[in-house]
Amino acid sequence: MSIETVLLLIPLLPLVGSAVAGLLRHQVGRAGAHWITILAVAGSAALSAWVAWQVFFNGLPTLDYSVYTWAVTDGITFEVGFLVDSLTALMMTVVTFVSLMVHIYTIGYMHDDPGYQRFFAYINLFTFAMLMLVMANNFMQLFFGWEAVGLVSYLLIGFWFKKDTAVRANLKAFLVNRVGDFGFLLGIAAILVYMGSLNYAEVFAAVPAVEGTTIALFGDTQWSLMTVICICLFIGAMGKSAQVPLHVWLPDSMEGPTPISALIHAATMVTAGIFMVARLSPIFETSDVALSFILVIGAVTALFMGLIGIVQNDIKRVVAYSTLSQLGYMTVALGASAYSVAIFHLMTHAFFKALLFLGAGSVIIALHHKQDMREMGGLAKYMPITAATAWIGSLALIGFPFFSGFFSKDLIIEAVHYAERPGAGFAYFAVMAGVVITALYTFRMLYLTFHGPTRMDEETRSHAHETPAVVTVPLILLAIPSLAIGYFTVEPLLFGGALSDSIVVREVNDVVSNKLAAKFDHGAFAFALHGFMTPVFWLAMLGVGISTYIYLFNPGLADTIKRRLYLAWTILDRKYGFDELWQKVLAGAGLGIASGLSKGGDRTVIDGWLVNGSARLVGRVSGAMRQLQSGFLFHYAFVMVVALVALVASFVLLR
Amino acid sequence: MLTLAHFITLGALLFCIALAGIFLNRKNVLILLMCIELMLLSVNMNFIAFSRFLDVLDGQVFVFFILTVAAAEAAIGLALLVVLFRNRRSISVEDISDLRG
Amino acid sequence: MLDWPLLSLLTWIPIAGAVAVIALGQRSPDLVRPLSLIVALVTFGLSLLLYAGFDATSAQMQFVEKAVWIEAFNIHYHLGIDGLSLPLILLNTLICVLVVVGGWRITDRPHQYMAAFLTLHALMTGMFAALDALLFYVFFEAMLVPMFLIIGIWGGPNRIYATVKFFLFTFFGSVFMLIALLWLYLDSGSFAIADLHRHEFGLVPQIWVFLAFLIAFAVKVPMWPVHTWLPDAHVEAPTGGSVVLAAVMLKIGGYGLLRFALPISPDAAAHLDWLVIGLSLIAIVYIGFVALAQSDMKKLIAYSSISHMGFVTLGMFLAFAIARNTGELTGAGLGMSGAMVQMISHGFISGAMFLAVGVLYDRVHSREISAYGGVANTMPWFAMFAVLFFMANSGLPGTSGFVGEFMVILAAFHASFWFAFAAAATLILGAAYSLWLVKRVFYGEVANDNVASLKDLDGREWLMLTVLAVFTLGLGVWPYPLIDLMEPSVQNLVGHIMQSKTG
Amino acid sequence: MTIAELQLALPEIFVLSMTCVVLLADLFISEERRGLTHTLAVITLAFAAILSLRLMMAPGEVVYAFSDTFVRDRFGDVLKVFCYLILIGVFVYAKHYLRQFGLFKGEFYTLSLFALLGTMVLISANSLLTVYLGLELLTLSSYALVALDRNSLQGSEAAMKYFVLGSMASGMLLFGMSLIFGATGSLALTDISAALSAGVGEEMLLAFGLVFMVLGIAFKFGAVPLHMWIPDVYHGAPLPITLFLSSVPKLAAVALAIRLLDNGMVALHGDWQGMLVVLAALSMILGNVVAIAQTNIKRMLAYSTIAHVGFILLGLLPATPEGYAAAMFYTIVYAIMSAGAFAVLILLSTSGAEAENLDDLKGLAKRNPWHALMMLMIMFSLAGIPVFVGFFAKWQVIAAALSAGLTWLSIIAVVTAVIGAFYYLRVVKLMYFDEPEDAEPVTAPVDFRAVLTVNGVAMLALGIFSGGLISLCVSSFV
Amino acid sequence: MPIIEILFYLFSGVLVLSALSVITVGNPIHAALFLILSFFSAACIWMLLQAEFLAITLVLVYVGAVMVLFLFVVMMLDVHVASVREGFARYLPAGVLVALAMAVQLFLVIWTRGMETMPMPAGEGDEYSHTSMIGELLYSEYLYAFEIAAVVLLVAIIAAIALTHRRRPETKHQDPARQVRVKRDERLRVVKMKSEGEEA
Repeated sequence: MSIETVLLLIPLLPLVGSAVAGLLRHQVGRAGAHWITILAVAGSAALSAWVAWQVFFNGLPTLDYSVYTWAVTDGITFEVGFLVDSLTALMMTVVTFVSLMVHIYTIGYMHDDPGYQRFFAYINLFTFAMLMLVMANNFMQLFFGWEAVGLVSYLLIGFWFKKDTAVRANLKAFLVNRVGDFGFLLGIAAILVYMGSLNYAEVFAAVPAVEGTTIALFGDTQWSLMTVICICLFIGAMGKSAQVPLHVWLPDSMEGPTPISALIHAATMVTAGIFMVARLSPIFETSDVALSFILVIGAVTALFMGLIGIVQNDIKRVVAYSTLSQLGYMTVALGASAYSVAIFHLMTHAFFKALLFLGAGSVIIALHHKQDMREMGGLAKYMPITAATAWIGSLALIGFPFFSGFFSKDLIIEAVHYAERPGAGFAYFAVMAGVVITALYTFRMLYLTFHGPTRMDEETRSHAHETPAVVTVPLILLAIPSLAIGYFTVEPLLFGGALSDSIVVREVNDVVSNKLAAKFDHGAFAFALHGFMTPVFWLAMLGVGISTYIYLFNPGLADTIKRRLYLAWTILDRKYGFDELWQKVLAGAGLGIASGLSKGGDRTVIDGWLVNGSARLVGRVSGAMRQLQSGFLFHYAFVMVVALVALVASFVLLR
Repeated sequence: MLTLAHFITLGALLFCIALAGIFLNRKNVLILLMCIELMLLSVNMNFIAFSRFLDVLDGQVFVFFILTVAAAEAAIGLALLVVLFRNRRSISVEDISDLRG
Repeated sequence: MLDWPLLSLLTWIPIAGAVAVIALGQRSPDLVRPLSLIVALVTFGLSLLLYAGFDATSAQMQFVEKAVWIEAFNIHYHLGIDGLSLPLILLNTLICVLVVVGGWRITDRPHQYMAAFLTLHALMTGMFAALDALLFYVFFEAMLVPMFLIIGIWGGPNRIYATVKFFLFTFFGSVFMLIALLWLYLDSGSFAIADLHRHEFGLVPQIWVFLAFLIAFAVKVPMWPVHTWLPDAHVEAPTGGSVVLAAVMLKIGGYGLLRFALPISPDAAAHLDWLVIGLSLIAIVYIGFVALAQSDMKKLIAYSSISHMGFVTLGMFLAFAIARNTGELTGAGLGMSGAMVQMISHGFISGAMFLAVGVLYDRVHSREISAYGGVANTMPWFAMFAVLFFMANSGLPGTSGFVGEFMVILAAFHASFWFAFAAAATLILGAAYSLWLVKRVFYGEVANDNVASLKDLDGREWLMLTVLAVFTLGLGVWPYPLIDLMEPSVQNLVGHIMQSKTG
Repeated sequence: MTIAELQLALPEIFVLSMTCVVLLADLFISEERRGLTHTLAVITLAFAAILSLRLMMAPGEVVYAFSDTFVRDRFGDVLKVFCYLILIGVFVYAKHYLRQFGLFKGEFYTLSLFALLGTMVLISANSLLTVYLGLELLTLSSYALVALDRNSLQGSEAAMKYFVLGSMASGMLLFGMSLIFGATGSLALTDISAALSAGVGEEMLLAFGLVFMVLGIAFKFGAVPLHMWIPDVYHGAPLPITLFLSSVPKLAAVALAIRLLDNGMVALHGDWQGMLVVLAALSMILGNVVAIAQTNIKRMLAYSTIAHVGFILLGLLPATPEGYAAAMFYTIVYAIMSAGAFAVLILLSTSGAEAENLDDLKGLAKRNPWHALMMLMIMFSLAGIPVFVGFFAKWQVIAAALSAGLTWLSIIAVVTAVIGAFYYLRVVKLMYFDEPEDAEPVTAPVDFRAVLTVNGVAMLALGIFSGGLISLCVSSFV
Repeated sequence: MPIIEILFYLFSGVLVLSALSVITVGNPIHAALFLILSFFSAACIWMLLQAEFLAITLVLVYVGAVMVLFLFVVMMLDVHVASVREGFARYLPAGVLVALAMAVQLFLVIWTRGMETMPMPAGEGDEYSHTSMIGELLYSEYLYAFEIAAVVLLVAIIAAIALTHRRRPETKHQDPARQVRVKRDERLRVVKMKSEGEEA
């Protein structure tokens, strides 16, 4: 089996699986559906692992080839093709692995749902779309994958389409994503226009030639082309990776079934933006302005979204805001030109965040779809596996040394620390503050859910028990990488040059090789040990301490604080008003404009005045002219004579 | 000295009077018929005058035919008038305005 | 086999079929539907022969037929196709089959219904194939008659207003084109489109001629602000009428611009491209907003059609701005191809959407969005199709709806960042109105008893929607065959319109 | 006067003789067998058509006869043939009505035939005198025809209005003729033409005479502002008479215009073109606009006539063979369309009540689908929609206006055509989209239906194969 | 001033005045009489123009026949005279204005374009016969027209009869043909009656 066949099979297996499970849902039945889809995605995962093995250990050279020609016009060839290098291989593995876990987990989670087959079809389709996205060797295919994951995300958020909140959320998700795609598409268009191709390799090769180009957008002010392109592309990333202010869809997307939250809205799809920027690092590297912009946006997201996490009561929402915050971290890393670190964090985050989501899901199953943490507590004794894995995930999330999250997060902070572009100072503050906050909300969640006095009602408590193996096995399987993958991969990925074939960083910007590498002289173990002595660790411990004190030892304090800091609490609870901004102001204005144009423009002016108005006018004139035909002979004769006089006057005398 | 202009003026005057008569008269269709006769008379006047002054007899032949046709016209016009009167018991121009709009 | 006068057959077989159907209608009504279907299928089959025999490497007119028609004015019955007309003819014959199938359940005078549609499709085929301007005009206008009847007889409660508006609007636009054609004839001595393409004349007359063509085709497209007939016509038309209107008829405007306005008066087009581009962008944005405010499904789709057709006109007129702003022509062909692809794709998608609304209307007899809710509960398969088509309508990559928009936006960027910016707004607006509709109609709890009693698709509806879905997806995944078919003609056209004709 | 000359006038002589035969025969035909008169009249027309066709086929140079008072040319022959054919249609249509309304009398046939004779004389006239006599023969017969139903209030009113205004118009025409005669010193059109070309005649006097003559012509056409008689007469006259008036006399009018303006005064083209432009513009606007407000379909068609007259005038503007051919084509086509339209009204008229309100057409498509289809085609043809013949008429005259450099006028033409389309569409709407008020199927004798079918199908056939008729018209002016 | 001019002005004056009277007098009988006067004056003027035949014809045809017809109809129709002048003054200004405009236009042409200097050609000799000249033209050059004129008259006859001739079923009239053809049996009809006596 040639490598091309393998690569083709990787996305096609889930696609076929999805089609079979979706279109032949009655024929294959429930079991058939999950077997087909799981086998398909397992096949993809295995093949992806094999490809990753080839890339990382057998030195498979970068593959960049076209699968088929999509269209040829005007001298431009649009192709669908694969680019397989270390970055792709890594992403493929992560995506398929997490997806596989989620598939298995779904069997348990969705056990009683009537849309069982449909769900499997969707997540299989998602796997296909995500693979197309990461394997793309050109912008068009990237955009295809980009939108396709958006589509599946839309379908899955609205999976329970009877729920009004769900269908609101999916519409919102799609539209906000479309706002990002709007910029993304413009960026792609700019690339085609100025670089003459959409193929990554060709575009990257053309970058130096157009780097100095400026374009005029408003009047004669010249803008650096690369900055415009980068910012446009990044707007796309902001939508998909939920950066402020396009983040509003992500918390709402938790209306979807939990496996989806794990798969799409934590582990894979939302990181597409991060992946994209890393993939396009040769382009982003050319614009300091754009990178500063990315840095600041990322920092804002990391800090402020984390803050919101503190006040959430819905367990999934806490994880969702945590995701936002972590995406902010990744973005910050990108802005600091530490692409590899961002990818690294993306990977570790994928595992531990999927773990946390699935853990949350496990709790939700156990409590019969209750999600409010205020009605939980003390669950550790009922569901030990879930609690244990949640602890692992949480520790990874707060960056406890040796956990996978530690390496990635600490390195991001270090990278920002050494970054020299405008905004880095703020970003550094933000990510440092973020550490405390992360610890705070993570442990708040842990304590409220698993520890302390139970607040469940009697009936729920009597039913609370550990979830079945299809749920816990994926949890355990995800807990392992959450615990360990950082330790084993940090060195080869970041400093061993494993990603060097796909990520390009300019020498001056290269904090990873220049500064971080030095800190990593003594290997991962030493680095992790050293981690206990860094301020980052103590900041995290501070957060842990605060939440331990408040939620474990002095439960009344939380309410007191809430009352004391009511304004701040309200701001956080209202999420800084972004939802209102989007729904009331922007969407409201849009609808206002819409009905204004429809009623005022189309119906009143165009139809009312111009179209029907002219018809009415003709009618009136007709009625009036009709009166001229008075029926009186002498009038008729008079008209004839007047005509005579007038014609004579104009054609004889006035000649 | 009598010139062509004198005769043509006479014709023109008659023509104007006839025209005025047609749209001034509001009461009696009969007068309209008379006005038409006057109008034809003015045309005849023109033809004869031109014919005489240009010394081309064809104009006078034309007048002969106009007289013929005018007689026929008068016959039909009066017949119509009779029909009209039988139907309406009136020949007032103002009364015949059922058809309008 | 290829010696057959395929184009004439394509034009006249449906008309003969229509006559037969009418004749049959009184005596044996049972045969009306099968006969119509056979006629439509035969026509479609013949059009496939056309495709098979078409030489896609050439920009020349192919399958040319020519005979003297009106000797005194040098008018010919002159047919032929190139890469621009062939896809539209194929679309037309396909839609014809679907419409016949879709009208299977019509009970009010089915023979007249079928005959009207067959005639309509025949006329449209003839129009796409006409190489003589007057012949084109005859087909172009004659189409109004069957459509007028279709809306008027089988339409909704306000059908008379709608159909008269449709007729007069279109008629109003096209008469100016007639003047332009006659003027051109007097100036050049020929009605042959090819001769008119070659005919050189000054800028000022070109501008008048161009404006005349523009009015005619802008109404047909329709462009803002002469678009208001379309929502009304769509709303009132029977399902088949809406399908044809959206899928094929609107394309006539675009095709006309390509065939007449651009190549005959290229200098004027270059002068006035700002006008067309401006109106196109208004259509995309303004109409996008208006669509958002609709409460009637068909109206919403109609407005969406207008907005999407904005891409067609935009793509066609980018060439001049590109040449002006960049000094070269890269991207001009892209825009033109994009416009063509958008037309074909919109044919599938809008046709499918109207069929989908028809499916609902047949069951509930309401087109109001508020009359529905939670349809996905009772009609899951139908909901699947609907979501697919509405997604395609919002330009989802992988569906045909993406291809044309993508190409046009790329080309627009060649001309100006802001063109692309405004055009790309459709990403948001298109998604907003399409998906909001989906949300309100298909999602949520079952809204009322009507919805609760809905039956999912029957075999006939499955068939129609599947065919369109296959085309929508196929074209989205692999538009190469279509674009390849048009490429020589598009390049030829771009090259042609860049030559000044003021002499 | 020679035998050869008489042969040229053979159709006229034949029609006159046969008319007298019909007149006499009718005296001896009893009321029940009145159909014989009808048959005789139709046969007369058929034979006349053969005679004229024979002349038409003959090698066609222009021949003048009877001391230049008569001209035989292809234009005249073609026009006459169409007069016969259309009149056959009129007779067939009329019979159905006349029988139902108790008007089935010989006078209708004799007067119509005399009117036809007048038309023929007019068509072949080459002298102001024969023009006048032909015209009078036509109009005098028409006056009488309008009042044919002597007991009809409306008929007598219409006839009186027609008579007074028509006589006034004749007077104007004559006054103009007298001035032209005074300026050029001759009555023969060819001589006048020659004299004018040679520069004989005082310019202003000629222009003056021209105005009067143009007005006379305009009246015969019914062009605005000399159109006032048209709606009232069309409305007041019995349907078959309206049918007749809207068909054959229109051919006479176009002959009148071409004979006088082209054959006689083409040298004054610059003058009369301007006048016709005004008349055409006003006619198209007023006709189409006012027709919209009509509820009586006869009046609506009357205003439609006015509008079409405007279009016919467009063809005359450039004074080119193509233009005249266009006007002639338009007129012939219009006569056929109009005959068909009125025929459908006759079809709908049941004894005692003429179908004159638009609402009478309601649901015709259900009551008689085939004839509704015919009416549909006629209406679309009148509106100028391809592929119906009316379109081919319209574009030719518009092309003529354009070739005269009158783009603005052609724009008025097309815009008013669009306005006009509205009221034709309304007829279609009533027939097809509305439910019938009276569900009874509509029937007519077989000959009526046959002719109506031919008439309706002709809309399509003449359109699709318009090349032949167009060539025929063009060849009339070479 | 030569006599011919005096005569011209005299008859012209009478002609114009009587023509004006035709359109202004209320009584149609008076109007008809004024019309006769106009025709008569016109005939005289035509005499001055050496168109004797036409002048005579005018008098014969018009004064002798047509006007009699007019008067006949006036009498027959029995029109109310009183209301005839009603509203006349109201419309007079507009009418006069238009008529005057027409007249002014005509005069402008007539009196500025050479006609005002065109003298009357010398009269023909005594042997000149206007009547025979006209006759010659009529029966040679204008024979065709002459025939048509005949038809026009025929039409007038037919039309007049068709319009006015009414067969009234209720009027009693004799049919001579039937009277002649009558048979003996029809003359006498024997009616059988019951005698009065039988009844009882």
